[in-house]
Amino acid sequence: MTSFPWLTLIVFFPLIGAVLCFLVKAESSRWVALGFTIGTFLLSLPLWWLFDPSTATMQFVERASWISSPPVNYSLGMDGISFPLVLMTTFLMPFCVTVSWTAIEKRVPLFMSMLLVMETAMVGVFVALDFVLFYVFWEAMLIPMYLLIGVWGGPNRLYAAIKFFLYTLAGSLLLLVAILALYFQGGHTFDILELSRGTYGASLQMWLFLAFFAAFAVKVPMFPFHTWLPDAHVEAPTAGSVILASVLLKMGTYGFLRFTLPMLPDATVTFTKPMIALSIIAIIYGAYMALAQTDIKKLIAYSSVSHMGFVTLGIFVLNIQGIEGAVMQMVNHGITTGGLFLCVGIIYERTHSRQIQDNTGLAGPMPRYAIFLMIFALSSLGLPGTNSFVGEFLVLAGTFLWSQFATAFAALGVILAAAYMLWLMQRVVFGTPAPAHRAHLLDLNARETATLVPLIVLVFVLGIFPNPLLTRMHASVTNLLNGQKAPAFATTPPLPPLPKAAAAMAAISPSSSEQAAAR
Amino acid sequence: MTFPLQDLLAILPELIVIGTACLILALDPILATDKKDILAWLTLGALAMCIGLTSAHLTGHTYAFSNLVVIDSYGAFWKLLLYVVTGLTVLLSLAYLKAERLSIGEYYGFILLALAGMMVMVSGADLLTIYLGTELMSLSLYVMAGLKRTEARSLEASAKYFVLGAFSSGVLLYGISLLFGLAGSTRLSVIAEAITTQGTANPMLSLALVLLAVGFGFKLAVVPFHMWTPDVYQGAPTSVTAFMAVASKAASFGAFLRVFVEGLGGASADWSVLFTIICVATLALGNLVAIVQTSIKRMLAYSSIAHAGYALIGVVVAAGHGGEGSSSGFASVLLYIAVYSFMTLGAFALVGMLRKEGQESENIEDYAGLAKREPLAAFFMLVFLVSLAGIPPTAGFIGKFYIFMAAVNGGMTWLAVVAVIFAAISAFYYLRIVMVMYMREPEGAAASQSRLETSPALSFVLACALAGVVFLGLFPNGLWSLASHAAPLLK
Amino acid sequence: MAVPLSYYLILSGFVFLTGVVGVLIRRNIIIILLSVELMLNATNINFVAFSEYFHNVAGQVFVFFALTVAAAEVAVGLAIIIALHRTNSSIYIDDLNLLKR
Amino acid sequence: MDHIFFFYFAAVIATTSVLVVALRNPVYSALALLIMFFHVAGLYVTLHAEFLAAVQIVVYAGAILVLYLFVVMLLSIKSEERYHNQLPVAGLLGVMLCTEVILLLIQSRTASSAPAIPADPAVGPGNTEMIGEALYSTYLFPFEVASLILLVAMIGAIILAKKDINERVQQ
Amino acid sequence: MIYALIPFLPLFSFLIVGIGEQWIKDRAHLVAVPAMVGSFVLSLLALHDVATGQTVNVPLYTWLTSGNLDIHIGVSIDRLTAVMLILVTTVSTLVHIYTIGYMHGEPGYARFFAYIALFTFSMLMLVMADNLLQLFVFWEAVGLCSYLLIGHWYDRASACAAATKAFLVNRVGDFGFILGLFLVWYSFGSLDYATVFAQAGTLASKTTNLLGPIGGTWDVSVMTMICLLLFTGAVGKSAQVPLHVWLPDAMEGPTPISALIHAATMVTAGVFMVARLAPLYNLSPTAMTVVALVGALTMMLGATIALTQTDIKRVVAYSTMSQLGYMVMACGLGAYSAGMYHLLTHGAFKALLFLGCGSVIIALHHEQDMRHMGGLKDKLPVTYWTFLVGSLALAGFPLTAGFFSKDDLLVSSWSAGPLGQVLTICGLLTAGLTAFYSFRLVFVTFWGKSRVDPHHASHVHEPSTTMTAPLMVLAVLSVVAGYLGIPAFLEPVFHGEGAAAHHEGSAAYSIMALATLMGLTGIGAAYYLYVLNPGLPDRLAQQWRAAYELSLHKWYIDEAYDRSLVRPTLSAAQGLWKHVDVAIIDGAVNGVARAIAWGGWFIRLTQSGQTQHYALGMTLGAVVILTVYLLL
Repeated sequence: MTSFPWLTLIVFFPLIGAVLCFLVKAESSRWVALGFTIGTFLLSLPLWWLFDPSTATMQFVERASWISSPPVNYSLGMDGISFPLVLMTTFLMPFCVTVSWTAIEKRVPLFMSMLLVMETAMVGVFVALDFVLFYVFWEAMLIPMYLLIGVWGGPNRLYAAIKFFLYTLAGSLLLLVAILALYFQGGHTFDILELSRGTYGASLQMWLFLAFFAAFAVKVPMFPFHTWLPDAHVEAPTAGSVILASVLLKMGTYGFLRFTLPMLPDATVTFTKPMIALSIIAIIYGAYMALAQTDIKKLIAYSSVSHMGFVTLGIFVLNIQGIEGAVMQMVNHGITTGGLFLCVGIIYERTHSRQIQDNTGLAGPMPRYAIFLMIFALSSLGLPGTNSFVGEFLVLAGTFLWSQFATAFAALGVILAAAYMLWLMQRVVFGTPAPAHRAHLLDLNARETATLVPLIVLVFVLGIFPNPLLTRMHASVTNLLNGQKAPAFATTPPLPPLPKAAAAMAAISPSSSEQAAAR
Repeated sequence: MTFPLQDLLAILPELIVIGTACLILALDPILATDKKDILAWLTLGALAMCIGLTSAHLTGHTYAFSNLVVIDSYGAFWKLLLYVVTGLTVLLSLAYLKAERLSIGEYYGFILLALAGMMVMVSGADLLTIYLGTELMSLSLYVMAGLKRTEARSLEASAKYFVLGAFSSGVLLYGISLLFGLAGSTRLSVIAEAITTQGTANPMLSLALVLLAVGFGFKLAVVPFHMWTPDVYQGAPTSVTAFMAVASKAASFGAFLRVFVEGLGGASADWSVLFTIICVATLALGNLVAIVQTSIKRMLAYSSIAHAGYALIGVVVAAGHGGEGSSSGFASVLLYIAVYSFMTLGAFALVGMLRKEGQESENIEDYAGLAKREPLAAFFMLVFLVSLAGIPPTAGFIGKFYIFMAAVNGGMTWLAVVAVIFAAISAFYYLRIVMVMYMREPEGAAASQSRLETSPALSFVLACALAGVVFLGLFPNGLWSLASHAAPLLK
Repeated sequence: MAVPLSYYLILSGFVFLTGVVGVLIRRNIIIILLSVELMLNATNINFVAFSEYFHNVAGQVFVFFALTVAAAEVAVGLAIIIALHRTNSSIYIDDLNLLKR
Repeated sequence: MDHIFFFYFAAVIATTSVLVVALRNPVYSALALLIMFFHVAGLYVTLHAEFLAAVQIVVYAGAILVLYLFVVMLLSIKSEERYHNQLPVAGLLGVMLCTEVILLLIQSRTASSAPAIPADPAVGPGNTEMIGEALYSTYLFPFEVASLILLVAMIGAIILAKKDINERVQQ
Repeated sequence: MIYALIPFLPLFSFLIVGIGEQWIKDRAHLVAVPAMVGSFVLSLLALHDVATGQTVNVPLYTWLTSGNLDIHIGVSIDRLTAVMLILVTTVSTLVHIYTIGYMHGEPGYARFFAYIALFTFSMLMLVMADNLLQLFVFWEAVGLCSYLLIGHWYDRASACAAATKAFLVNRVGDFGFILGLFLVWYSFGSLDYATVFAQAGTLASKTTNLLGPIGGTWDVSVMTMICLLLFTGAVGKSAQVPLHVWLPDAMEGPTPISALIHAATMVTAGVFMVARLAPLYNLSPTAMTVVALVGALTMMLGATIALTQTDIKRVVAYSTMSQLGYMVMACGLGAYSAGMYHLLTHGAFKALLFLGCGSVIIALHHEQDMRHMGGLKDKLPVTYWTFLVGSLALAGFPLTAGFFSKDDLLVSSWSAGPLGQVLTICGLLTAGLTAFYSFRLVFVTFWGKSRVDPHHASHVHEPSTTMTAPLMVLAVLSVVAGYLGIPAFLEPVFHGEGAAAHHEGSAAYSIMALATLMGLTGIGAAYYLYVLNPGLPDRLAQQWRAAYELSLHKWYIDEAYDRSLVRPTLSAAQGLWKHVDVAIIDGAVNGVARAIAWGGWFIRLTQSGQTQHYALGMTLGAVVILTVYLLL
């Protein structure tokens, strides 16, 4: 506990920058945005050390009354689940600014200020401890994102922007109703922690689950609510794609972790099978979609569907490996896919095409770029040693405890990921450049290198030393699983200690354990 | 027979408004054409005094003039809201009339007379006063709608408004006559008593309910009594449209709730069903038809229809809930209308002042690329539209929040779900304007591009509306406590 | 009272609905206003009948005010008709269709 | 006796009201309305509302209707060659409404007695003096509002109907 | 602790060369080679330590913990690891040196060094792993290096396709590997070798119902499941049937890579893994049988295809595949030490053969087709002689290392029961084929008339010393390795559980004789066909058209995969995207939007502008409500 209002500072610091962007000269607004995003990151950096990994309680808590009736509080806090996401968000934002440095030419102050507003809203979502406050932040990012896509996006941006907006809005409005229903059933409070402590009737939980699902599944996006994603990703400017892929999608899965699991444990257990089925479908289906694409951004967008499928899979297998893997995967996907989108943005600035056939043979003229792109691609396909492997491995391990067959299907996604990513690399990095674009293919300049290198470093740091991050989430995840409502999650038997390996065999599959019981 | 001084003191705000109105009507012929601004400032002065006086009535509950008028916190809430929106409308008109080169001093007089009518409506304790207030307001608005009388569309709006208004007030009056027959008096408290003693199984009551619903439904512009709205809103001068959409709707809600809660509260089981149907129909129609509009004024008209639907949710829920809980339901309606007023007024203010070649440009297409030409105006419009769509952190969200809260609390979660679905649909047409402003390049020659004709008065109006929308979105406590103190209680 | 109240009610109801139908089917705005007068008169019959029935002056007072309002409406309405006739040279209400959809 | 008067008045009122709506020539419609006004006034007399009967004739027949006729003449309005084309639907609705309203009305109950309203002295209706006193005492406030309505109507009519005033300031 | 440097020296070399690629350029070997040599020296020290009975364990750090999943990264060396270390560091060092000459002047010179340093690091970490996950991590890492190195000449479309193919096929294998890994963790609660091996016995008789989730019954031994799943990984990595298809294509990479990765080290990882996990495999006879059969099949398939290939590197590649089949077969028959022995000798002579090919290719300016060679033995004497040594070893010519190891292998197999005996016979037949195709290669390439492109023919000359020196070292090793007593050194690792080789005197000698005979027959046949009657092979090919085509087209397996897997997958992806994602799912979304807009448009028609329609609407509303009231 600290009395210093870290979180308020992190949340609202970018907002100052957002206003400032309009007050300075248009050219300087880039520097303002860069300064404020870096400043926010520096502000959030001390949390890495200040964060106490041994406790599951919320840390850096701040609380003030916002609306007196009904009691809505301005309360912020952070635990092991939100902590990595906040740091990831603040970490990524400076790169969104730098990658837009020359790519965005018109209405620069507005663009930069929208980025900063987004940052406030995104961090706010992750640290809000009041459901209404959460919802406010959750919705507040819609408009800036809408503008980011619609004003600075590609040729079909209007359609994509409105689709994104309406799709997510429709889901989240149902969430609002669910929040209100929870308020009246959960002791007249919007406090997330208190609501998590409450118990609710079975049918109420079912309905609430569906409402939560509507909001979160659209955001994730889970199959079959994913079709806004390729459009939005493809049309958004690079920074927008990065924010979308890296942070916005995580808010859906964060919602599952923060709300669905603790508040609706019984419904969660009831819906486990369909949720896992949807996740696995998303993994494989997204990969298949990616295989069929000729547009690089669209390919990466569909790969996000696949990767986010791992996250939801990890969440709903309801064991520690699965959930920790899911959180890891959230961070990793943010970094890796963020990096991929940055790379696409950089090449788009040169060739003004996102088609694979226009961007071939980059290894020759742009060796450094090719290496970076390759690293992100390898990370994306879950190569050991890179960050994504850790998440996917843990998720699959967790899934294995739930069902071996599910794991086999999910692991198919890993093969397919290699297929579409490597095929993309084969076509984009290798080969010979398209003659029409040959002259534009200059290798990365200092700014672009500086944009990508930190991400690359993080790819490897998290891949090789994931434990510092994992240890910071142990307590929270354990608490999530063994909280006050532990019995609900007892469906997957924890692994027995070693000397009882024989007993473990009885539990190797549901059926054999039944047989064992029958005997 | 003399009246105690306190009766006159109780209606002092009304007296000031009426007095100022008469003063303006008298001054108008005397003043030179270029000095007519004085009339506007006079109006604002009167409003400022009224605000001060009415604020003193935020608590308490007194009757005046043989129980025909009630001075209570409920009326005070509406009156304060009406002062504010009237004041903003006056400022807007100051700019608008100049831009349209209309020089009609009586205009301000009519605004004040309409305001007086509204004040009578919301503080009437007797159907007679409420009826007369309604008529005073309506007649003023008929005239104001036709003010651009050389323009066919303005006159057409006026004529349509008048014909349908007269028709609906005939229906309303017939309903009142039946209630009189039922209770032997038009006093709301007596009617309530009669309903309690006679029960609700009286066909005459049902008939009266339906007729009153038609009459008030017309004023509130709810489906299926809404059809005048788009035509009239489109044809009337924009400042008048703003006044109609905001003040008239607020006052009508005020009177409507007064009549149905204080007078017909005993039959709330009957009329809440009736208004549930109307509410859903209103939500559906308002939002669906708004999607296909090409005129922004018509779009805003449909939007205001839809918003009446949202407000009705609160009414329906409170009526269905009854007892203590009804108060918070009605409070959500009060809050919603207040919030609605700010954002709608802001939007209309911008629409009215955006001109192309000296003409009002009301086609949505005319907004193409506005964000480039007028970034600030586009930003203001953005905020108002976002608020209308109910997206946090604007006041529109707070309004919807309380309405949905009431719905869920009242056990009508399904209605809340219906409402959110339509809220999502509504986002489409609000965002379409944003899209046109921000994401489209203007087509055609640069000369024909629309621009905002600014003036200090307009800037002030916009700033106030924006401040209202943002401030209420961030700090709704004050307004909510005001609304919940003022909200009527269904016994 | 010799004549039952319901007789008056039925009479007024009939007149009222005749007025309503008149509003719906006549194209001339003046006739529409006349139809509205029918509606108002029906109301007045109601009020006076109830007033008699209750021995209560309030109903008659209401009629008085309704009459005043009717007069005021007529004044405004006819002014609008004149203005309309000036711009449109028509007083048929179905010619008013600049504003639609 | 009362019944005879009632049925006479009712029959004429009903007939003329239908004529108002049905006659194509506006002048005839107005005249039918005039006849109706007189008979309504007669009905008022049977209901002991002599004051209102007088007002009915003076205001309605004398002022309002004359105004109508004046406008009809002024604008030299021809008779309507056809009704609005929604006549069948409207007629059907009218009949339905009529049935429903009458069904409802004849089942209705009214208050068993007049409620005691302190401000109203319990006097028999039809007393012109009483109405006058009520208007200027109990109903002073509505009276003032009504006067404002008339003010609005007056000025509004002037504003709307005045022809030649050039409202464009700088043209 | 110092042994941690064995892998990390190459890693440092990679980091320095890789990051400083722009500045280092042609000086890359100045960093890479000393690092490798250091690593090699340390490996020798480690071998010495291990030989004296110590096992080395250097825990490095905890990689991740999550619940009871607890993974550490560390370095551990026992006898098996030690010999692998020697193999890897030796070959790697020699390849480093060879590369100086081979890649001289190439634009990707430094990059190439970086990659092979990274590969060496990964391979060393792989063999030194003390748990399955570390094994898996570096298993994939060597795959990555293989991918990068195959695609080294990135502007060559075939190289890029080969690289992708290699990675993907390996991914398929790794799919099974990781599932097996999870099953191990699930069953034992740990992934550490020590813990798992200690507990292995408890699992021996456990079964699981595979069809449980769908209601069927199919009880399978858990241990068999584990072994087979893990073996899938080995199948991919060691190019066993049916996942062998990537290896021949991998020859698109620079030749030193073929020597290092695709002959001596990486491809043997599968064999290494099976040997490493011998305690598990021993518990599952079913899995063992499968392993043996897969090995034998690969062995024969590779040999038959190698007979007709004309690309010099592809012949060697298929030979590699065939030899890997031998090793896997041996492991499957329990002859782990024999398999490992053959692995080591094969590492030496196959690296030699590849590097020899490299010399030829460089000398002929990147000509790889044997039909454009011939008569090179005078122009490239060093290459020829060393190549001949390698070929003899491959053919199992007596007194070469290949002879000892293959003999050991076959003898051990023979003693492994009836299956072993059948497979031994297959092995003997394959030995004949091996001798035939390896000498076909020698004769066609080095003997006879020169068919070299006249443009290059004049300046064909022996490459620089940096390239010939490794050849000579390897040639020596190809002979010497047979006399070092490797099987005996390895035997303690497998606790003698493998077949007791060398002890069934008469059978052993007869097999030795038979193998030698087969080898000599093969060499003789090659001599007859390609030296004495050069026209005969073509006539035979005409005569045995079907068999020839089958062999030439690699049994049409690539084509079969293309038609049955690759194309259906891609067209399914296209179809799903166009007909499901765009048409149905997105169509539904847009359809809802369109329906709403249509609804708005439709209702809008009521707004006719006719005032009386509006009044009618109001009336209608009232009528409807009244009717409802009346009816209720």
